[in-house]
Amino acid sequence: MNRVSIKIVGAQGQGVNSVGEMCAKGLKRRGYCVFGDREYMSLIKGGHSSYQLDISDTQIRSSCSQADAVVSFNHDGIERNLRDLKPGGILLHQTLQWTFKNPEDQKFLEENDIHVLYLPTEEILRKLNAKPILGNVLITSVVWALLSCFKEELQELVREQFGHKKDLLELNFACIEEGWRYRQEHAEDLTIALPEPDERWKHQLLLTGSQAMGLGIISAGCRVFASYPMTPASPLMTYLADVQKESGMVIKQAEDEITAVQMTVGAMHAGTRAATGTSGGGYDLMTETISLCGISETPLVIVLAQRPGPGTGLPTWTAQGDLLMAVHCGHGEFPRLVMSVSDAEDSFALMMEAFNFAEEYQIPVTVLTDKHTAEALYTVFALEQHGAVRRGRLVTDAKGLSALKSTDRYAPTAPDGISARWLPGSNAPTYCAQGYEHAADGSFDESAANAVAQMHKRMQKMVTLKKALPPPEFFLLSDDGVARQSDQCSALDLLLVGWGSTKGAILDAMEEMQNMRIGYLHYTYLWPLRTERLLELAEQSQKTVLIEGNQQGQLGMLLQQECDVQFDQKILMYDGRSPTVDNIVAALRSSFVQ
Amino acid sequence: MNRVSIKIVGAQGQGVNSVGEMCAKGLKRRGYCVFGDREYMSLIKGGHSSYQLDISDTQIRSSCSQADAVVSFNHDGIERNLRDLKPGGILLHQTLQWTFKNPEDQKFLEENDIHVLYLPTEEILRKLNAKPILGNVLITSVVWALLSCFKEELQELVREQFGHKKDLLELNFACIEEGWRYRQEHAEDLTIALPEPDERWKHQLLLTGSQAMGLGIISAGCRVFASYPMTPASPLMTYLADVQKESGMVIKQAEDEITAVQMTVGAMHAGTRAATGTSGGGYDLMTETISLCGISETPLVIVLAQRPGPGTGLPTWTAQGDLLMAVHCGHGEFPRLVMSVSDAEDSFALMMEAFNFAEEYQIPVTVLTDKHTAEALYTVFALEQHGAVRRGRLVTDAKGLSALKSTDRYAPTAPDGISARWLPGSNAPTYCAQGYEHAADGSFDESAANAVAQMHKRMQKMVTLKKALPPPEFFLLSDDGVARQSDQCSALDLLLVGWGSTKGAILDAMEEMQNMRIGYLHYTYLWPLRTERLLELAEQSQKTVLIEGNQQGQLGMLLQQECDVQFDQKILMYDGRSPTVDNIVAALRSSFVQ
Amino acid sequence: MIIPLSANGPAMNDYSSPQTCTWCDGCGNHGIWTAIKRALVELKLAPWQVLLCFDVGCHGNMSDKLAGYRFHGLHGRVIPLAAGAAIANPSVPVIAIGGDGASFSEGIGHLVHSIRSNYNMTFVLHNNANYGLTTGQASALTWQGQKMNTAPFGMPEATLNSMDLVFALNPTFVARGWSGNIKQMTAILAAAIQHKGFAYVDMLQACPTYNKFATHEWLLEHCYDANAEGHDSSDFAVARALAVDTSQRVATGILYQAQGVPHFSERLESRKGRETTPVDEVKQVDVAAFTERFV
Amino acid sequence: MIIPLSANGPAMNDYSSPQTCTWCDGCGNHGIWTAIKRALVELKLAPWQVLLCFDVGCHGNMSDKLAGYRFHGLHGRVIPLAAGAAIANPSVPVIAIGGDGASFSEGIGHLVHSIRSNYNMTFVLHNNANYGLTTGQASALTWQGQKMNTAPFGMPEATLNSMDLVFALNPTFVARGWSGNIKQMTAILAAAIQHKGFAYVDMLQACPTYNKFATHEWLLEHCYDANAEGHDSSDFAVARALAVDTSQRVATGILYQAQGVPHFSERLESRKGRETTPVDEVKQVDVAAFTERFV
Ligand SMILES: Cc1ncc(C[n+]2csc(CCOP(=O)(O)OP(=O)(O)O)c2C)c(N)n1
Ligand SMILES: Cc1ncc(C[n+]2csc(CCOP(=O)(O)OP(=O)(O)O)c2C)c(N)n1
Ligand code: SF4
Ligand code: SF4
Ligand SMILES: [Mg+2]
Ligand SMILES: [Mg+2]
Repeated sequence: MNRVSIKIVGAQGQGVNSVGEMCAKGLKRRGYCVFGDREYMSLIKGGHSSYQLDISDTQIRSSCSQADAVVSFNHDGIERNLRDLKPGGILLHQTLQWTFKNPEDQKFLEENDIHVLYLPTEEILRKLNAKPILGNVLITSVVWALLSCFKEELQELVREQFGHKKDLLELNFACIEEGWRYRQEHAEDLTIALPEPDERWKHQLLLTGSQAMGLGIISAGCRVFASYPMTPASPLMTYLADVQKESGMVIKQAEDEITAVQMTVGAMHAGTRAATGTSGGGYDLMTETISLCGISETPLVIVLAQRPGPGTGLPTWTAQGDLLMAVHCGHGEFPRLVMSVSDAEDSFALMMEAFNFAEEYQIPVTVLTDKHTAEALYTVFALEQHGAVRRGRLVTDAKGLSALKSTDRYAPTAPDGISARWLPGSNAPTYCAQGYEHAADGSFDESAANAVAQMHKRMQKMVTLKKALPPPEFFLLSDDGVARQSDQCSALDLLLVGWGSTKGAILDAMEEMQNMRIGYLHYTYLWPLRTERLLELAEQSQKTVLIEGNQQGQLGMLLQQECDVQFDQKILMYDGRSPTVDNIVAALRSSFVQ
Repeated sequence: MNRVSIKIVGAQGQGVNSVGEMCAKGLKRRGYCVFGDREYMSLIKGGHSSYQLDISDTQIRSSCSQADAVVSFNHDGIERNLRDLKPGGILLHQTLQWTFKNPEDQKFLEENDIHVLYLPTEEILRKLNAKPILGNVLITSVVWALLSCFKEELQELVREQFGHKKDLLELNFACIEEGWRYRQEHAEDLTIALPEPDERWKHQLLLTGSQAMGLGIISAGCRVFASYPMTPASPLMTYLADVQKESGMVIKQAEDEITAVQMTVGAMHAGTRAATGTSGGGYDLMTETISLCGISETPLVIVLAQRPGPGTGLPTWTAQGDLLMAVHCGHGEFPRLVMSVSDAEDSFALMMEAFNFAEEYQIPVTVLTDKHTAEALYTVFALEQHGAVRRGRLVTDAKGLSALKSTDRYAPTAPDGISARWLPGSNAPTYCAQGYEHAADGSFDESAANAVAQMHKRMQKMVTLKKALPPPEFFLLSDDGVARQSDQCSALDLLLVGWGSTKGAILDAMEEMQNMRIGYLHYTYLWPLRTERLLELAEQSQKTVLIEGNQQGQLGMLLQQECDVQFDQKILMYDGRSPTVDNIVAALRSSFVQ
Repeated sequence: MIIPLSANGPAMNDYSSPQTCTWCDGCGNHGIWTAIKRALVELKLAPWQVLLCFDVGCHGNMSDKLAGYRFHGLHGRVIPLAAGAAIANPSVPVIAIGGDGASFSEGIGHLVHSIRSNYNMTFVLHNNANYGLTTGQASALTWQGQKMNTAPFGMPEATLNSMDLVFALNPTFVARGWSGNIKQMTAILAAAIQHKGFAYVDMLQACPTYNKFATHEWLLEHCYDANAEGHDSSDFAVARALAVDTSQRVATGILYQAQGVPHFSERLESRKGRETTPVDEVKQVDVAAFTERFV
Repeated sequence: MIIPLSANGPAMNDYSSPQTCTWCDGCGNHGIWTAIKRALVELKLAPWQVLLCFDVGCHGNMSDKLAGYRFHGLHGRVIPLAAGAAIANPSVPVIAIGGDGASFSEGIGHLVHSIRSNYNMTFVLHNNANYGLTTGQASALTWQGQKMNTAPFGMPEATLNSMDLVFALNPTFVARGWSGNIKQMTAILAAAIQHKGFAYVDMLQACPTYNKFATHEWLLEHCYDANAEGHDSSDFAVARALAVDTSQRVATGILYQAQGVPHFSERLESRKGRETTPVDEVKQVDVAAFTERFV
């Protein structure tokens, strides 16, 4: 694996993201697979933040915890992120006359052969008579030069952004020149060595999980999105709001989460596709409505973007701690689907499935994502919609409508538990979508026999759904890297099991562990939970390892409940940080050795 | 077992409850153990309702599904409840010239030798020039006479109620006479045969689970109760509101459930004992606050009175369907206690424990009850408070306060996870009760190391708590009936496992199954879940049976997750009805035979 | 609302249901129920052309006592539920029905924001000034000093002046009826359903079981038809004063109506110029046009 | 509030915290933060004598930037949290601090009901007319037509007139300050904390990062001290008119105060004649007196 990592750090608002995004775009266009990871604090300006780019000619899906270069906007970053550098790495900073107060730091520099470069940004900008914001291009230019990329590529990027403002463009070009000159004068023989670029990346997309999910929502034919701002779900709403004129969607910033989810239910009931998004705290407030949809059999799609809880927790960090909540929340017993995305690609593709399952089974669907997926920058092959719109037993044609009876709505006789659904405004017998226990037409019915019959009807949908769900995906390490494998495989040294955004680091880690028979079983559909494939694979594996981003090993708990699997090891991460390839490798190595 | 069952039925508002309560009180005072069960619909007047009294000289804890007498206020009840009668039973009704439209019903009467008595209530009242409401006393009098009780006992009851209103008292007495005369004239040789009364019941208390819980809350030193009306939690608030002058408690009918729980948290934080109560839908709305208390480490006590869901479900019926929700609701991972009452006695006694655990462990505590427990009428031995107030690491003395540092509040060094707590207004260093992840004094801390340290601190409380919790209670059937057993027992034919209000019917059922070695393991503390005793007992049992009032077997799911027990049979009830002794017996017999 | 006018509209019995009413004798819900059906019939709307959304409360027990597409949702949440439907399908008139407990306590935020959002829908408040279905607790609109369930000494909070609150939010339609006057309620409801925007209809409702203060008799005595007395419903200040002050008489009728204020969906830039409804538009969308900026 | 008067009260630095402020440069939270500390010092309240409750938002980042007992709860829920504490311990002054998003959207029901309940506490609204912490979305108090995060064409809902809403609820104390005038804010807060009942304090707060309309400069130009101009804060109607109309100038100061209205705890029959607080009363209670009626 030829991976290069550059970490740009500084105070929030200083330009960290802007430099990160510019470099990312340029590098992808050059022919690299780029993975970008943002870290920042729960405040608006001044908090420490970072933007790390991992760059490779082959596919990568996660960050490495050690960087080849750290680019720091402020002195704080120099101290904080010094130890993120690999031996021989480059520290590029802009703090005049910096010296390390801590002798340990100085020692670290020397022992690890770190190259320190001071870029006199202020001075250069003053000379050019340019505003501080231009510093971003200057820094990018130095990085670009260190990467031995072409100046023209950077100029092209800048032209795209500022081409319509001539003076600004010229100033930007001047900054690029200065950056180039700085490198020549101060670091001519320093380079951040990239592998050869690979054409195939050039035309791929570079986007965040939230943007990909937004596109998935648009692609799935969703026409209404109602939500209340909450990190890390907000970027999804912001994206959908930004493109609303093109998409024609109704974007409603509701006054609270209950409004958001109720509007979504109302819109779904009326017959459009609608969705809402939130994080854990807002999701709690939606759980009563989820339960309502269980009994009224109204399709519902909720995106739950996880962050570390409980309470307000760590709002701008990542976690996979809400799985059991999503599975068991909401009073009473009712069918539901809980599924999880894991990267930009499936953030796009799975939204269609979420709506399809919601409509086919007339159930609430929770789509889990997390801060890591929502805000990381992925290089993905052109988003292709493999699914098609499936709306299940929705009756819209005149013939079908004319054959309906009110009692078809909740007919408990449906063997798979799924009864006909039709929409207000359809010329057909009417019914009551009922939140109380009800007879087949939605009328009140408090009898014991009916309660049992309707419970069976509804819970039968879980049985049907479980059979219809794709099994967990299996990835196997071979000489060509990691690949999806649908047929059986032979004996394994290590079987990894996980879900959600840890997938990226797990797959990357597997590729670092050539010469081992490692497989990864990835759960996209989490409730109902299919266990056959796991049991088969576990049977053939020397050792099974559960990997999750939570403290309890929540998927493990569910699996134990459903099929009594025992894991030999659990790698559980709950410090709020995105999982990194090298940390997973280290944990797995220890596991293998044990 | 000498059990007599009388079922009073009619439209809501007709007087069913009034007759039921009067009979219950009189019979208890006579020397019987009385168990009363109310059924009614989710509307105010006119819906079909019933009040069944089961009466015995020995202890009973549940209803029987077949009655010795049905007393019907209206013709609807005659038809609906005819088949609840045992062979040879009495049907007392007040509908002029009633004939069964359904020939099957007529046949049922004859085949089962049912005695039909028509009481011309209207006519008698007209004669006495009495208002319709007096009919209640008239009917009670007939029942009383049929039970061969003393007229004076009834007169005494009536005097207690109307003694201060002389004319009314006289009219009541006249009704009693008429009732007596009716029985002499029309049913002289009919009796509902009661066993000999037993002195020991005379001075016991007759009260509902809600009233007992209210007393438990008062007894535990709770001073603030904030709640929003929701069946079947409302009777608890109504009771506490009714006695507020005597108790001096602050009773707040909040504007919604979130307000109720937040006020409770605020009051607990300030240092009093406070609680709230709700049902499933309202609880959903409280879950965000439960999660908050997980991280702020604020003690919290919520009573969750279950009814069948999902959605609005069957608001006036019973269920045990919210266990998994209570265990896993609320975003993020945090310590909590979920426990359940099962009858009036422990509805009283366990509230002290709920507050104690909440304060000792500084965690949210959910106390499960259900419609059955909340509204059933229990005969209980004088309520005795065995527990004492325990407030854990709460520091209130001047010396203790003066030794405190702000960083003691959330010190992650506490080996059991429990750190010192002290109250606003205490002369001591201050801290921030913090809903974000925090350092030891409640300041913000977004570092990875701190996130891990605080998660460990909090989750350690679950470990400590699990060890401190009493194990599940074991009841064993012996020749003297069912009794709690704390030491080991020998081999069993049947081990029953359950929780909550099904206990009553289970224990009663065991007493019907003499000559069998049956034990019942009753889980009061449901999360964290202790499994040692279960595993030991299951080992020694021929057969294990899970009994729950839900569809999934939720306790079973938790047990499977925690200890991989397999049940040979599951008796799962989810029709909304209170569990009855004979239904449990039948299910167990079938289980034993299988 | 786009209300299809057809010569032969439905009859009252097209709205009837096999279920019998379960309200108490003398309950004002009976009258409101009749008026709702009548208004729909008068507007020539067939049951399949409307959506009625119900909150949880005594009023919600109406949900199976009439025909029409219906949704009986959660306590306190009927307004956003109905608003979502109204946004999704502007060609189906949406009527939300809720109680005073639901609307001024549990769900007051929704009421406030729906008025400022001016969703195109009708909201009918069954205002019996108490929590009927949960057996007579005080609501925010219960009169001071009334002994209620859980408030044996009267509620300690002050009664909320609902009309002052509503008018503080710049409503576009405010009416008040009372459960004893079916004819007037019918007229109010017909106007409300035809209003473009959020129509707030306060129906003072007798609840003989738990409301011993604003009884049928009291309402009969105090309510008068302000429109009949010449009230100009286009004057905001006059309407507000009339609505707020109920110390002597209670003004009923259409108290305020603003014409020509765009409703929520009309204010959306994203929907400008679209002829279809969100319900019509569900189909797979090619995202190629959106992905260019990510290359 | 029972405010213990001691000759040697605390000094400003008793309220200081080792944590440094994290607000943006020029953020109005700095000024409000200073005024809060000053008001407490002026009232001679030591940090251990007060409870400050914080909502979630930029303002909530104050929770570790000063001393005092503090509770940083959930978004939108600070008012009932604080009210619960105020009820439980009437001898500790309780101050709730929340944003306009929290108070007029997520938690508007709590605000409405706390005014009618007249809890004995102070509520300080950090009114920056947007959702600061979630990066600049529109709140109900954002001006019409402003381009905000998720509202790139301005919000489709109408701006809510917060003061009209507050006055519709019969408040007992209403004041308005602005983040540039620390002296006036200090005086307002001191009066609010001393008020018996629910004190509503609207602090117009500059948010240079996201609020580009009601900027520090705009506020400086438009705000004036109404009390200095002789406004009589005991006149409800005058106060309301002054508070509601901000089209020309923005009146600040103590706009309205009703004296002698009993607060929530004083209205409770169950607490009449009790000298202790609920916090003092936690002990096991013998229920014998309660069980007689069940025999
Ligand atoms: C979340 C939730 N909380 C509480 C309830 C219980 N509940 C049902 S109806 C009702 C109040 C009814 O009052 P109102 O809205 O005025 O309707 P009314 O019965 O008077 O018509 C309440 C509190 C519920 N169903 N859901
Ligand atoms: C239940 C819930 N929903 C949403 C959020 C996300 N959130 C945090 S602060 C905030 C709004 C902040 O606006 P405001 O209350 O005006 O405070 P400001 O930051 O402007 O001071 C939101 C929506 C949350 N923390 N909890
Ligand atoms: S309780 Fe009141 S509102 Fe409910 S049905 Fe009876 S009279 Fe009507
Ligand atoms: S975003 Fe606004 S309110 Fe928040 S800290 Fe920055 S300036 Fe202050
Ligand atoms: Mg009502
Ligand atoms: Mg704000």
